[in-house]
Amino acid sequence: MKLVYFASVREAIGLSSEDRDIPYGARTVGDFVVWLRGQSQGHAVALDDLSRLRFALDQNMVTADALLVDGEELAIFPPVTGG
Amino acid sequence: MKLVYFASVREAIGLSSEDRDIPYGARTVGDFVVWLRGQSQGHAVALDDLSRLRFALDQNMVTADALLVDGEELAIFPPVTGG
Amino acid sequence: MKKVRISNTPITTEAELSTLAGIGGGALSSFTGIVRDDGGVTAIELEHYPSMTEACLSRVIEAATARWSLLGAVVTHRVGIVPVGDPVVVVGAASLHRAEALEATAFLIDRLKTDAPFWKREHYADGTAKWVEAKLSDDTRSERWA
Amino acid sequence: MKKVRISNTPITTEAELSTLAGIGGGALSSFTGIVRDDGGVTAIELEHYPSMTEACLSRVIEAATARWSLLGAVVTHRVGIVPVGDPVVVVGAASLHRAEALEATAFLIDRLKTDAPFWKREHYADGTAKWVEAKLSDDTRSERWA
Repeated sequence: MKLVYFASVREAIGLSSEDRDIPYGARTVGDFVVWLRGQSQGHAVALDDLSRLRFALDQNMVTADALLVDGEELAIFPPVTGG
Repeated sequence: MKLVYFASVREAIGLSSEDRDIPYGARTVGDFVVWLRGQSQGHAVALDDLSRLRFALDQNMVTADALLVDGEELAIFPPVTGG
Repeated sequence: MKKVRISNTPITTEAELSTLAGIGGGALSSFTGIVRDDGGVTAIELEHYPSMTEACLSRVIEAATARWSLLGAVVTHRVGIVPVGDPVVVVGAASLHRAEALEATAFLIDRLKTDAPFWKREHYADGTAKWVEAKLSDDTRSERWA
Repeated sequence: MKKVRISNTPITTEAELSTLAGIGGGALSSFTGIVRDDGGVTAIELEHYPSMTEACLSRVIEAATARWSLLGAVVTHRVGIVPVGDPVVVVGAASLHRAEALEATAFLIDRLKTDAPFWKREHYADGTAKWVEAKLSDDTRSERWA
């Protein structure tokens, strides 16, 4: 799955995007994000607090309990601050 | 007292303004306006219905029961329609 | 910055708001009332009560600045003949944050409609003209700020 | 007329509203968000999620036109570096009568703030930069339209 990161999440991880296979047993967005924490120090810092993260699956805002099935792109970012 | 008229009231009376002494016994704006009805056919038509008129005494909006004392200019007009 | 202007020449939203836009606030809100081609109207004519109008509009602005924390507010109103498509009125408010500017803008136009001594006459293509009747809905909207 | 625009060059309120102003409605309302000199901020930098942003803003406009009778609505948002004093966002709505345009304008900016994938970073005179934190008050304002 393609993972895309924005703003402070992108900076902490040090990547705009990366491709990762969905790990065995990960069914939801939250499962995937918890697993990603183990991938680097940057991931651990960026993804530490699920409640301070927002997610979009194939460009639609979803919550951490959304199922990953058939998703192609998961975006992970802090709460939006436009306008 | 100086009387000033606007919009449909001005048109019906045929005057923008006129000077009239306050008639004996007229204490309120409403008293004065009722008396004015007798001054011409135009006044009668224009001032027929107090509920459809608005008043300003010395450039302050007032109701028909406002006292005339010390007033210098009474404006009589239909409800405003600006904006 | 509080500004009231009565104009007998054409007005534009941008010119009336230019000072507010540069005032340093993060939020600028505006409302422009435009003459509508309503059942054959070609223009409207605006009469007002010159010695009273400006003071009335200033009171509306004072009421807005007393109620909300504003950096500035403007009210500009056309008088005379205004053709279809031209602005009749521009109100605007600037503030640090958006809630104040947005609410003050609605307040300014709602109160102007019921409190300021302007009268509109519609001119039609056939040469006739008709005074516009006041709307009860304007009173209702104005009163919700009481 | 519904228009969404993401711009990486300067925007102005008047240019973004020009189509709405000529649409024939009697009421045109707008909100402009401007970069504020807030504790030494010299500019803000706006990042967004290109493949998602436009669709999000279009959904906000669709929601507004479903809710109010509008003749048109526009949302334009800057991205990239925006210096103090420049507009970041312009939203506008045109309608026959003022209530619809005024309410839709507040709705558009409130929903944009919580629903569209933009992130702001403040740049300071000393060369440092800081991501702006989301405000709970924005969620509250957005939810009142639910």
